[in-house]
Amino acid sequence: MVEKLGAVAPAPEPEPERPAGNRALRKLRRSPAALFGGLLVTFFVVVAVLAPVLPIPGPAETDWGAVRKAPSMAHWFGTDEIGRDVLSRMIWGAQASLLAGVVSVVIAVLLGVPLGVLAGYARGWTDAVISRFTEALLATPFLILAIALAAFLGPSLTNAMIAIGLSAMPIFIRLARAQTMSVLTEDYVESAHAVGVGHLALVWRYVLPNIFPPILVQATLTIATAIIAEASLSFLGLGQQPPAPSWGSMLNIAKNFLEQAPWMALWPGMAIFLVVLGFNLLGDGLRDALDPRDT
Amino acid sequence: MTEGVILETRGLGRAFTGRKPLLGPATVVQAVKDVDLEVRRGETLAIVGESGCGKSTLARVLVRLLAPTVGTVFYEGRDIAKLGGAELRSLRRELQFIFQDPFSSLNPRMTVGALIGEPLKVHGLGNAAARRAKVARLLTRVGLRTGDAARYPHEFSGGQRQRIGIARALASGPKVLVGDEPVSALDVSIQAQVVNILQDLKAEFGLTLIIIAHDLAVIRHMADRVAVMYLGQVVELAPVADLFANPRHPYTEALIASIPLPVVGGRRAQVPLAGDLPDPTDPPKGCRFHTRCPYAIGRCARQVPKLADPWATHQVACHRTDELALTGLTTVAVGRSPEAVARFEMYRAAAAERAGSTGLEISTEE
Amino acid sequence: MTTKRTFALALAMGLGASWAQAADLRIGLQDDPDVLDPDQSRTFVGRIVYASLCDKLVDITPDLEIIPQLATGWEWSDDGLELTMTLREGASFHDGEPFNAAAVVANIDRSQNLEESRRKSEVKSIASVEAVDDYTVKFTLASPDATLIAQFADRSGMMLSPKATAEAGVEFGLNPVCSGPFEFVERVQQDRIVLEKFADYWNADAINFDKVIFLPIPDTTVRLANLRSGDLDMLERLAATDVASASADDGLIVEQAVSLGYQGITVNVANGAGADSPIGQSELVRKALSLAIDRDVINQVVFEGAFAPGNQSFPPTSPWYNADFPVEGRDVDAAKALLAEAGFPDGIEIDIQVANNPVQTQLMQVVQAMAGEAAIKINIVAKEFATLLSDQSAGDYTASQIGWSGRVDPDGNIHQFMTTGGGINDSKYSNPEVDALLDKARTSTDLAVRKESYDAARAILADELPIIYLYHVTWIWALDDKMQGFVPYPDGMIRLEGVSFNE
Amino acid sequence: MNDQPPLLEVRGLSVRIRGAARNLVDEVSLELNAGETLCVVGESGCGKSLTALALMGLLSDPPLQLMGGKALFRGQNLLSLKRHNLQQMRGDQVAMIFQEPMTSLNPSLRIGEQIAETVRRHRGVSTADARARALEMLERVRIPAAGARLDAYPHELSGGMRQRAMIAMALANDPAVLIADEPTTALDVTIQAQILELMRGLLAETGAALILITHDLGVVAEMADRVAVMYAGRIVEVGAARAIFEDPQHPYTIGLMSSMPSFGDSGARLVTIPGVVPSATAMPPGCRFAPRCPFVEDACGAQPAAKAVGSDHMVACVRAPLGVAA
Amino acid sequence: MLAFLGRRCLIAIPTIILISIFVFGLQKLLPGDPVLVMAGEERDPELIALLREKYRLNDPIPVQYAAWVGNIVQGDLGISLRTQQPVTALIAEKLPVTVQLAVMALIIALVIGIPAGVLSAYKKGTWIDWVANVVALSGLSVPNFWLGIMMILLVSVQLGWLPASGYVPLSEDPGQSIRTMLMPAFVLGTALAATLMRHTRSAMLGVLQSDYVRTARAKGMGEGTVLVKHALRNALVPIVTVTTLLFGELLAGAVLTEQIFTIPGFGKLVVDAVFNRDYAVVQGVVLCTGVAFIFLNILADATQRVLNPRMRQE
Repeated sequence: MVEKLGAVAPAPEPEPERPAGNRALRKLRRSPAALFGGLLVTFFVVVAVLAPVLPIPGPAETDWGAVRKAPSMAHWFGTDEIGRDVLSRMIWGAQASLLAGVVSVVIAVLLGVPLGVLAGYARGWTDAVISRFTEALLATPFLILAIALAAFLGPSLTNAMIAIGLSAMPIFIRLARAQTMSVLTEDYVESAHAVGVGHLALVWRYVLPNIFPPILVQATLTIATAIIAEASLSFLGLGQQPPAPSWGSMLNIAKNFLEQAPWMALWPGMAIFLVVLGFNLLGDGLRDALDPRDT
Repeated sequence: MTEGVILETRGLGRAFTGRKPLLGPATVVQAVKDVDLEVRRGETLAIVGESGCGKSTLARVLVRLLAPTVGTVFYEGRDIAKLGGAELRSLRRELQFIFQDPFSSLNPRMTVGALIGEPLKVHGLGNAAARRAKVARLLTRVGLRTGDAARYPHEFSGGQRQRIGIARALASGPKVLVGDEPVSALDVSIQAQVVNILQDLKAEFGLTLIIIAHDLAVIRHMADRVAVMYLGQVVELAPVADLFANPRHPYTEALIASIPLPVVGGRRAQVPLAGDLPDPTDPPKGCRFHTRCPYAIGRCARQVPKLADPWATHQVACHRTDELALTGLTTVAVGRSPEAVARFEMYRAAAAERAGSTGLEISTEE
Repeated sequence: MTTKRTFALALAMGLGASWAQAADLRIGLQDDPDVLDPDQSRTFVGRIVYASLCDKLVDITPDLEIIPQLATGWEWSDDGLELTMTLREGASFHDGEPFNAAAVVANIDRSQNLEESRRKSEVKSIASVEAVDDYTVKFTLASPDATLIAQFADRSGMMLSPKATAEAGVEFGLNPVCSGPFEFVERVQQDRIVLEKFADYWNADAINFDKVIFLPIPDTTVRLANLRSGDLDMLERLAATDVASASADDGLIVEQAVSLGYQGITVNVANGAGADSPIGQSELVRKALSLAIDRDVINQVVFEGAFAPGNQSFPPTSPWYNADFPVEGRDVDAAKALLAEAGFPDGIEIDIQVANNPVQTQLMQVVQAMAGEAAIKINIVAKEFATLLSDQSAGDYTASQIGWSGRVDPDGNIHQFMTTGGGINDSKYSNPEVDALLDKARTSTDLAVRKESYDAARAILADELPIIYLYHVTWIWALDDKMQGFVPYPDGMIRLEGVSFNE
Repeated sequence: MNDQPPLLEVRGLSVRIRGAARNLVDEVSLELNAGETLCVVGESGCGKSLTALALMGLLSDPPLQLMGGKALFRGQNLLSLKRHNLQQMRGDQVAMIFQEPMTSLNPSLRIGEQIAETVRRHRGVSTADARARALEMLERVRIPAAGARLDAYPHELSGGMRQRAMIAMALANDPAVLIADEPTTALDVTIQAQILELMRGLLAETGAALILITHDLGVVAEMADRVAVMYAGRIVEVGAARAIFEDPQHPYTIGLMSSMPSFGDSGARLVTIPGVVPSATAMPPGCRFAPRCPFVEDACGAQPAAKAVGSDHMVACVRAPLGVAA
Repeated sequence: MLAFLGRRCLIAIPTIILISIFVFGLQKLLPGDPVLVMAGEERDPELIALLREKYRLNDPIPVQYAAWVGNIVQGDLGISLRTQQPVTALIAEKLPVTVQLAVMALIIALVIGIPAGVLSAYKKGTWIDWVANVVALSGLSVPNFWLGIMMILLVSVQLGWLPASGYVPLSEDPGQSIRTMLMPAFVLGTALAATLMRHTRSAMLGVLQSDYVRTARAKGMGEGTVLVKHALRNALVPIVTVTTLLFGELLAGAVLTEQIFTIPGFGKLVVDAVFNRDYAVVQGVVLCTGVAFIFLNILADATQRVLNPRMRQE
């Protein structure tokens, strides 16, 4: 009977491939907020990438004759405390801020997710050890931890990124652990056991792909936090070091010239705000788009 | 081991221990207790009972998705708890499981092809091309298109997903298929399609089916034998027609009597059982059913009835079974006019013809 | 934003008005002082508090002349080994203990012998001290020390109540008892230090405030904002870049005094492996760097012209300044020529460490830009100050941007940096000729001899340049215009005698 | 049928997702007479629950949107009541019971309070009186130790007890119409029997009319005076229970009944309805059952009008009455 | 409940030990010789040696750790290397300041966040929801310290409404105390209000979709009753948890705010201590914050149990 059904089945038409992300992408594209967020992020990324080819003065080019000059045709965003073009420094600073955001989150994800998956998968004492470790890290205030680490490693952008990455790691351990545990209770994991799927394959094919969406959302939102954290560290003098610009270090300087040169504080603050807003909007949009409950 | 028995349990029990409080002992639920069961090669055995009776746990213990806390499961004479390595892998190949919820039991991140091909891959059966061919064959067999292999589970309806689950279970060439409420999440019309497929496949592959269900109509339709469970224990085990016609355990009688029948003015469902299921962490002493049993006597509260004569065709665990005359379900006749009967026949014929003309009983969505 | 503003407005109107009281003086400090024990403390702001809290044996004038304070007169023996001081009668400590010769003896003993004393090196030359009578004290020195009197004008000369020091020991700083115009009331770390007028002060008539409250506010902008809003009456270390706007503000008075200290680039010439660099090994390279820098431009760009460009360890305003070596102009070509002469015609690259605070990094970025034009590529290595210091001590640096807060006596600005084995000679510069000149300057009580020695040493140092001096800080105070009588001193202290509100 | 006007008369009720092309509930018309039980039966997604929610004014808008129709109850159109009037109506004259007794009770309020608050709301009685009424209701739904259960939280009750509490709550103000949406689906079969029995008894006592939404033909057969069969948002067949069960006319009704495994013919292949229910976004034009109907013909491309095929029996099918011809 | 608390406290012990190791490790992590900083400008070698000895910096690290833990158990967190004040006294002095800041910020956050979240969830999809979300996201996206600077510039410098910085103890002059703390509390509270609003919104959205809210409406309850008695009451469970945890974050988040507004609290204490290499203070403060955070966590769980009848009995 079934053979017969198979035998006379109509020649199947090749269906166009539709990856799972498609639906999420479509939903994302329908959300104006997420689109705006994506646009903001893209704008800053493009600007940062194009920095070397844009017709702007070098970020370290000084003009002793134009110290702390208000925005003008020559210097659209004004000049800074030693006569550098603020627009140029903003554009080059975008590199530092975005890099700091992305790299530190990559560090946090690469360290945190395996640990979290391990804890959630292995349970028992492995979980206990990792969980206590995570709790202890979480209980140490983020900024203090980052300050201490940045101070330990020496003030530089790279070290700030490491410090922020390490500080953000527990978020991902927790999330990955919780998500892993929740995935493991899913029927399809039991189904994998029934079929005889091994541990590694289970983690690789079942756990990781299924915890990916919440991790992605969290990563996007953490990039936003990390950018602020980098700015905070730079603001305390522990991030990007001069003469290389970053928005946080520009603010660090600018706070000394609030009255004489408010534009020096205005632009970097605005830029941080906008790019962080962009990531937050994007993260929110992603969360909504990837939420399976809301189809 | 008895000839013809493929799966057998002896004194099987499975307990779940809750988190231990700081003071006092942890709560323990005996989800399955003292189950002795033989499953015969080629039969369809149904395990029936209400929620919390332990039937799903029993199903999982049977295929080693859960380890028993006491007792043994023998598959073809071998204790499955003692299997390792190649033997365990072959057990996994031969004992397969179908899940209740077709929405949550398929990994949403894998294509249908990958899902169905996974058991083959895991067990190293065939190369990639052979696996692809096998997946295509399985898909058509459960009434889906070969092109569906590239799609993801969420693109399918519930019935279609259950077919995917069945194809996946069949991929490794199992001998025993355990279905945990395989059709209860489906609408009636879709349920019928899946029931038909399961029956066809069973016949074609010579499978042994163990179906967990609470829907007595489906069980009546599919099963050869039925085991009725109450609070973790099998209280009655009998061939299906015998069980429905002549239940010998009061609980079975109550279950059957509770079924609302689709007949207007027919028998009204009875309310033979008062009260709720007792707290499973503190089950009644003696016969676990005695607190709700309309026929209970003093002895029932003290003495645990044994499932008498494990080799008989109709087994029952009740002290009073011989004294009671219990009511079963007699034939159910819908009072339809001849025109109506003819209409039903016409429908049957037209539906069959239509299935034949398209080559498919089921057309895919959209 | 609008909602926030309305919200703030509503609350602001609902709450009380300013709370400052008439005779309370509120002074904004840049830092929170460390422990308030003159024998143990080490911060500049601590000294500002002591100026009101603890009297010294002697004081200075704005022109750096030594004048009496608790000592009314002093006399050197001819060999310069004995110093006899006459003490003020009728002065007493805040706890009522009388000030007398015995107290001086006890104080010198504490400075020399308290384990944690940070004053030991300052009073090292004193071999013994004795009370000749109640109000006469005699110091006997192991060797002549021209700097001693100047030390008595600072923390080494501060007199603490012997009873309090005996009782509190090392913890004296938690509740300091001195003899200054104000006595200690309370301290909340990082928040405020409250002093109250000492009724029995010997010069109480010159004191016009009931209370002085020191409030550490590190952010210069915030400090200024507090002054403008009336929450402060005065502040120290106004940012140079705020001078223009503060001066333009009718409600504010700005006062300035060039400091005693300097800022420069210390080059590692012999301190371990770090010295192995072109700039460490070649004085030509150091000279080239010095020539590449336009000190006037630095002063204009970074400090809006408020500071003093510098090229030696004494500021131009100092009597010890060597006018033969005026601050030279920038000469990029000469710098390049020197580099070529030193064997680096294609330029060199130098790592210079700098404390990661905004002003110093800004300074170094300007230096970096200037040096770059002379083919000297500077890599700025920003470090936290604590790290910078330990790396500098350990010789783990090539060059280091660091300064010195300055001392009243010229010796303090040069001897320990430039002599072989000098306490803070982190460049490990060593030149016997310089050693001899500076030793001579420190032991002679003859001002002419001293000046001559310093001038000679300067001539050598101008060639060898272990430290490339850049500028001298100007202390800038901003005061509410109701303040009157404030006198700026080059030591940056705030002396409240004669200062008052003008209502 | 009697000659009195129906207690509740629904005409042309339509619901759709905002912005969607077609209605999820399409032109549904129903009549409910005083004291009778009307069962609305259909498979998941057929719109039976939405119909009930629309009548109660409980559609979550957005995303759902009432597209039209009226529901006359005692001279008032329920669908156009002002919010205030609707609130006065709900729980008083028209009450509702939901499917999930687990989630339909507020987990943080005691059972007694949940019943009493609706009494206070609609009868304006004192707290003590409302509590007394709550106790009375718990006793009427035969909850053992009702006095103690007044102060229980929902999680402390079993599923069956919770559904009894829901019923007590719904009937607390003696409504004229009770709408029950799959009230026993989440329950075990023995408990279902208890609840159905209880409902039958209470309806007889109070004389309330019941709209029972279910997918279970067995429950329908037990409870219904009249039956409406829904498919894909439309009513395809409506009539007296006996007519529907014994003389079904719509191919869908026939298919649905055929697909049920019966207790007679063990092992035989089941008759099925081919294909699947159309999704909300892909409703076929014309007869919505046409793509799955074995009797489909060209005329099915147009929306079929409801035809009377008996005294109280209407079918929306162009082939009706379905005879052996054609 | 007691058993629950007991178990949670037991679990907290290893975590606290780990924190103490982290905290102690900080000392070894921080580069730069504290003694050099302590010794003053002259850096007298003799004095340096003496200080090393005095603060046991020459001992092996495990010995130092053991001594430190030994003292802590006796309630002695050591002495500030900078001002010689006992760390416990410093903490006792600073804690009320930061707690006042945090409480005020929390009140601002609650007053703004919860109503906004409720309204936004109730009006989901409308312009009110949209505006609330945009404002909340902006609140999350604006760097705290920048907002602080801008507010000082605007409110204090330009408008002169509020003091730019400083701190007046509540006991001394309540009005002035609140006035000085208002701006920092607001700056600190913005991000928190945003977080709270988003949590409230999502909790309310979940609850508003729940069957029992539908039941309440079906009973004819008024929208106000539905919103507050049925929805918010249940949504409060996660909100209270979040709030308790946020309070922990607040303590930590005060770091930059205190820095900018020169508020002599925990955050400023610890940052200054890090930069001054005042180990004893860093260790003491971070340990206290960590322990407080853990107990806040426990408190959050306990509150959740109290609020949620399902979790109340054990």
